[in-house]
Amino acid sequence: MQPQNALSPAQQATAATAGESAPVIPLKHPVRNTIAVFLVIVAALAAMDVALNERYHWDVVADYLFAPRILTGALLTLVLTVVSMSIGISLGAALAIMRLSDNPILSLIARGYIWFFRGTPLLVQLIFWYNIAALYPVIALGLPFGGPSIVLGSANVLITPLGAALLGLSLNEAAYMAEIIRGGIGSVDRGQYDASKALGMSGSKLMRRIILPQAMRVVLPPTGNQVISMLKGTSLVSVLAISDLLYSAQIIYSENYQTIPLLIVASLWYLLMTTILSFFQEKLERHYGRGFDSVIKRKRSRKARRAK
Amino acid sequence: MQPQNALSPAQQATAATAGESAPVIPLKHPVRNTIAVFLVIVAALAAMDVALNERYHWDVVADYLFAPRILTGALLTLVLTVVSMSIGISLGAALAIMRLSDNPILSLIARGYIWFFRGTPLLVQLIFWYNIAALYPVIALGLPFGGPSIVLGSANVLITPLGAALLGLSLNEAAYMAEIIRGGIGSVDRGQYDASKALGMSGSKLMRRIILPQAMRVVLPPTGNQVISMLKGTSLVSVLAISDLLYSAQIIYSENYQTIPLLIVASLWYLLMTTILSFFQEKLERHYGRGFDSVIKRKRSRKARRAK
Amino acid sequence: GSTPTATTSSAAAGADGTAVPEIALNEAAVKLLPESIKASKVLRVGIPTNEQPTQYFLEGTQELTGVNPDIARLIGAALGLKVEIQVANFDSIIPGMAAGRYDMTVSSMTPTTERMKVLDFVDYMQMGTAIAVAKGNPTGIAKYQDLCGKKVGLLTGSYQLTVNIPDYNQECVDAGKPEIISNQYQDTRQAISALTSGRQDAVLADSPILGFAVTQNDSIEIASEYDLTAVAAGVPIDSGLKDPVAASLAVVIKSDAYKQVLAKYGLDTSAITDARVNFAQ
Amino acid sequence: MSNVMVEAQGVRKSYGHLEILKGIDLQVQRGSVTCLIGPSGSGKTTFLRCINHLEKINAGRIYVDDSLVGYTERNGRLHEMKDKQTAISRRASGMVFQRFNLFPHMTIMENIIEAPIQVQGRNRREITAEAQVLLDRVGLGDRGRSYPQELSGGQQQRVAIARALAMKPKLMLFDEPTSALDPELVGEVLDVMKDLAEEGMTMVVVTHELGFARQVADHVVFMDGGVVVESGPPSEVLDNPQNERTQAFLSKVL
Amino acid sequence: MSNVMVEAQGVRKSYGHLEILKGIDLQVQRGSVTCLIGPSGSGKTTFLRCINHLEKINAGRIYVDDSLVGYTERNGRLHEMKDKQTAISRRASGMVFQRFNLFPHMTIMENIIEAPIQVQGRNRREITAEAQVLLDRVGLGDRGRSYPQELSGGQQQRVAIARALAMKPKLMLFDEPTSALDPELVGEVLDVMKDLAEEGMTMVVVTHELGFARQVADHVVFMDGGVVVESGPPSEVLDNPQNERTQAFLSKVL
Ligand SMILES: Nc1ncnc2c1ncn2[C@@H]1O[C@H](COP(=O)(O)OP(=O)(O)OP(=O)(O)O)[C@@H](O)[C@H]1O
Ligand SMILES: Nc1ncnc2c1ncn2[C@@H]1O[C@H](COP(=O)(O)OP(=O)(O)OP(=O)(O)O)[C@@H](O)[C@H]1O
Ligand SMILES: [Mg+2]
Ligand SMILES: [Mg+2]
Repeated sequence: MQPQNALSPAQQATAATAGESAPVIPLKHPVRNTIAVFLVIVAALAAMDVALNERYHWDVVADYLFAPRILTGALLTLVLTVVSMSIGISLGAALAIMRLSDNPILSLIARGYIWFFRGTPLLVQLIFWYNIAALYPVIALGLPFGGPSIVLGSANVLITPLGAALLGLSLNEAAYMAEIIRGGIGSVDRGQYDASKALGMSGSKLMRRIILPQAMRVVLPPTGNQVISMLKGTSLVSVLAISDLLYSAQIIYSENYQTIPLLIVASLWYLLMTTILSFFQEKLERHYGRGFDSVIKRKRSRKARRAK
Repeated sequence: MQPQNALSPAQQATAATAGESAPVIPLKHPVRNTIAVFLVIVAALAAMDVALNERYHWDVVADYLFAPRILTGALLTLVLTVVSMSIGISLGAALAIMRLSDNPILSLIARGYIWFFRGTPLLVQLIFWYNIAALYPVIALGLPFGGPSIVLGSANVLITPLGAALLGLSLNEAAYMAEIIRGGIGSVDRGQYDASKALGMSGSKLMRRIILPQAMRVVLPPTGNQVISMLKGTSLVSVLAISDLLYSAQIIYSENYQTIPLLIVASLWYLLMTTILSFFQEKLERHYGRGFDSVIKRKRSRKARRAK
Repeated sequence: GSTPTATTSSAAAGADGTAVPEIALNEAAVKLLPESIKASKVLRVGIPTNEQPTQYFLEGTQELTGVNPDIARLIGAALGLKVEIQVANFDSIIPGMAAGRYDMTVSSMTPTTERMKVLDFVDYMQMGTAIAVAKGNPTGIAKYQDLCGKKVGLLTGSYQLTVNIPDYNQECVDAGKPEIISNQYQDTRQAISALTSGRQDAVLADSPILGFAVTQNDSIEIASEYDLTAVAAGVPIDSGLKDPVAASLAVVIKSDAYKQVLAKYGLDTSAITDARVNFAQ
Repeated sequence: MSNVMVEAQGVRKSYGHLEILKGIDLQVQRGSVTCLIGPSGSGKTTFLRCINHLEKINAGRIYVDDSLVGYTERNGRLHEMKDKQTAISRRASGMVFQRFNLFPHMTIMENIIEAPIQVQGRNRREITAEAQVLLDRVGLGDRGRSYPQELSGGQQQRVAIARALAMKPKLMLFDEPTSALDPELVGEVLDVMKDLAEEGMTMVVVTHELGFARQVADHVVFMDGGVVVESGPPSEVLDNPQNERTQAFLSKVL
Repeated sequence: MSNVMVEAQGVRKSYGHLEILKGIDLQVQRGSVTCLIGPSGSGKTTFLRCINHLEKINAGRIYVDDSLVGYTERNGRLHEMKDKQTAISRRASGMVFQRFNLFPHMTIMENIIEAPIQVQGRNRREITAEAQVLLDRVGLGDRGRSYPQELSGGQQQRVAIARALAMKPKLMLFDEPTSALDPELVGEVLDVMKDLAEEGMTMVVVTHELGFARQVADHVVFMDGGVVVESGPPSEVLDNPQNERTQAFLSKVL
């Protein structure tokens, strides 16, 4: 054992302030801050330039910002995105679970689906669905090999452009979402399966209550990406002569040659939608991040504490 | 205490086989298997139909599969994808780390970048970069507010169509990759930071050696999605008069009206690229999944064991 | 060549809606119609959008107007059929014809042997080729022979790109000059904006389109206009529509209504006198 | 109903080429407390997981509450059970894991009431009240709204115990239930377990605390290298071990 | 160089509104072994994390090896340290976590040699040989190529100890280093720690095993509710506690 009565230099140095705490000076980051300030100035200058540069024709932008055709296009973009993403996410979750299933046939089917739909251009899929009548003029439900069947009607009548667009976008999206959700499920600790199984849970309940909520944390950021890509990707459906936001802008500038101002109009709407979406994404991330002490959450709480 | 000599019924029932193990009959899944077999049959029929249906014009497909224009387009698609993804991933990682940084200014800049580039259509970005000459005819490095500057040259000369395409694709991709990588970093357990800090690691070493390799597992599936989207998204650069794979096919069918066969040609190439890519993705996932006992890995080892 | 006065004509179209002048029913042609069309009394016509003045949406509506839709309406009237115009992207028109979505397309297609493997064609008017340059013609282009070694913007898949340019290049090489540097764009306006921003020296495209563009954009001008070639309506091979469409067009192009329609879009010089069937250019 | 709750016959389990359990035979009487002791890596956790069919065994049989675990027997052949059936049969037993495995996305209270509501379909209000009693019993009555990450190691362990008890199982499997507890809490948990034993609960406890085993166990099983080396009442195994390996192990104890 | 290795002065730490440490004063002599004991949730882990600056303290000061932890002092004011500097100062101490926190993506061997190579820039061959000796010492010489997930709890804990020792720190912080170990291994780890103490290593050990504390500690600190209730040599604190709370705590021990 060491003698207990030796006074350490630390003790001597701080004898005066011992017991109460000295004022703490937070760390300064001179280089980092200089760079940051520089970047902020550059951004401000760029914004000013954009606002003042007459080549952007802000008057034309203002004229068209709420033009009925633009609003209709924006609405269609929203509808296509919401419907296709909803179907895409549900189907994607099912595919992800199939792909991770024990049944090799189910897993193979999911793999095949993902391979095929990720592997072919969306344009091709859209044209295929729209023109499926060329291949199967009549859509019928029935037994194969000449068994009885119910004719549902002509494919050209059943599959409207909008229907083909929704079909194409949803089925394509499902393949991408399946990969994202698979990654999310894979990130959940094995112990969580053990614990819920030991409590008598199984199958879909285990997935829905324990695994998927934990996977959400990891699934959300790439899903946000997908939704935003979808918002903008809907313009591909112009191949089916459906005018989404961007395509409406294109039609207008093909008439009046005001390309840049109309692209700005479309961009402003996209930025608005992206902003709203990011807001909800952040809310969801916070919701599903509760209980996880990851860096993302720590930052927030540290800031919150600082704010007090 | 309970009496130790009571013979349980279980013991009685298996007295004959006790000590050695009875043959085990694996679980059968009649419904699941029936559905699976049905789906496989449907897929096989569809494949047969596609192969035999003369509307697909397989002869034309064969003619154009290795046409020089298609091959050039495929090569360009590959180059654009590889270069833009490489830049996008590196820049995205930097942005993700910035966004999670303690410095509020850095974090704000990253947020702003991600917001802006995810929020505007790629088409607009591409047109902007390509036509930057219309806005800023001369590119110069210099001080703002009329300070001295070095003229680098005419924007039209400096920014070739290919340059504009690469610039647009990379900067846009970085915003999406930043979100994916941020999600991945967030999925790493806090204990890992503690442990590596306690071992004296910090900053980039901690990120590079401990956090990012563990984030990779979660980052890979959505990144695979992004690469595949990029493969196909390059056709947007046709707006800059660059012919990637899909656009090359479009040019050819605008000459000979053989739309379907040429779309099949493009799809076959995309499928090939996607297949190769998925193969590497799976290899990487296995590599970065080592040591993690997630469902994904368990499946594999269970299968491996079964195969023995 | 012709200089369409598209601004006024488009305004006129706006005033008249999409109605076309009256034309008499052509009994002989009606007899040739396939049974399915006779029964439905509808002619579905696929037309792409976004190229003024050949086809474009009436300001603020989803009604398609322009010379192509109007010709389609004339053909329909002559055949006693209700014309249903379906707007579609070019990428889906040909597959759509194969799928039976459209019976016919009237979209300024130039018939070529290659294309006749897929569609039957009946000529309905002729269009020229024009060269647009920046205002003041800084590179001094007066005729297509001056394009050698210049940067020229073209529409993807256009007749100019696929037929003219290879020929011109041959002439350039024969004359010991460098080949044309051709750049293709998905629509003509993109080529025109490249011309405006100084990336191209000239744009080579259909004369109606460039003529219209000049009226909209005062930083470019037409340097030359020449080479009138026929454009044709397309119907699927074996659909049985080739003969009735040919028969009705033969009469339509002789009618007053035809001349009125062309005049409406400033295309008087585009009239033809012989509706040839499957005549490759 | 026999008076044997758990019966293992020649249980073998391998990971790849590595054989972890090399033929385990064991009987656990109803209402008794059996302690599994043995050196690290001897397969105690693995065996506990087999009892709950969290691991498929490679040979042998395990009976819990007179029914075969994970299989049904027809005509002398074993048929693998469906996941759903296995899940139902697991409800008879509760398990406390060495690493707790609390659900990080749920509060402490939600962790406890999740399975009773979802699996047993019980009334939320009723089970919440019961859960509060359980939490009070393990000294965490005021922490129901915290998330697992906000608790210390010992607090998490106690939540894990409460979570398993909320299912009112017939059999409890504990994997080192006191490893993260301080001596005071060990005493409390011990009291909880004694109560449970009096209520007729059967328990299998993996533990390193021999003092704990001595106090609470009816039966002590010493495992080493994947086999049961010695078993019997604590007075025999702990105080008068016959086997050399057991003697060596116990001699090291402080 | 004073003979005090760790010195804590009025250390306070809160999470949000919850104050966990309410003014801790403590001195740890060089080459001594200090055991922190106390009930679950009393702040032992939190205090250990503060010593290593894994948590920022809200008030007070901590000195390790005569230098202020996490701050530099200039003109009587405390300036926050840069991450890099903090990292360098942390190299003087090693830490074994309650939940081990092994790097799951690295093999056992890689776990151990990672920091010496990356942080101390040591030669890979040399440190691999040393790591093998360490692994042999904790009885895992043949598991160098396994991944942490493939080890039992006790095995993981021993790897965590080997990983911290490979950095040859002057001060070792142990958070319940024996909680997942069987009695035999506790003896072995104890031997390792005794060796370390003889080599002059200073150690702060949070533990629930009083037998362990009695054997190994020079100094025992009893914490409760975020304050140090009693401290002194084990003979005093453990066998002859003065404080009521300490007496109550110790009386519960089996
Ligand atoms: N997934 C796995 N793959 C390979 N080996 C494994 C795996 N899981 C466990 N093992 C090995 O099985 C052996 C027994 O492990 P188990 O966890 O049952 O030990 P234990 O008796 O509970 O030990 P402890 O007291 O340390 O918890 C150990 O040697 C361990 O390394
Ligand atoms: N991130 C956090 N947020 C809120 N409270 C926390 C957090 N981390 C710890 N606590 C609380 O701080 C208190 C002390 O925790 P600590 O882990 O230091 O206890 P301990 O003495 O190590 O206990 P044990 O012996 O059980 O490990 C506990 O009541 C715990 O609930
Ligand atoms: Mg264990
Ligand atoms: Mg603790």
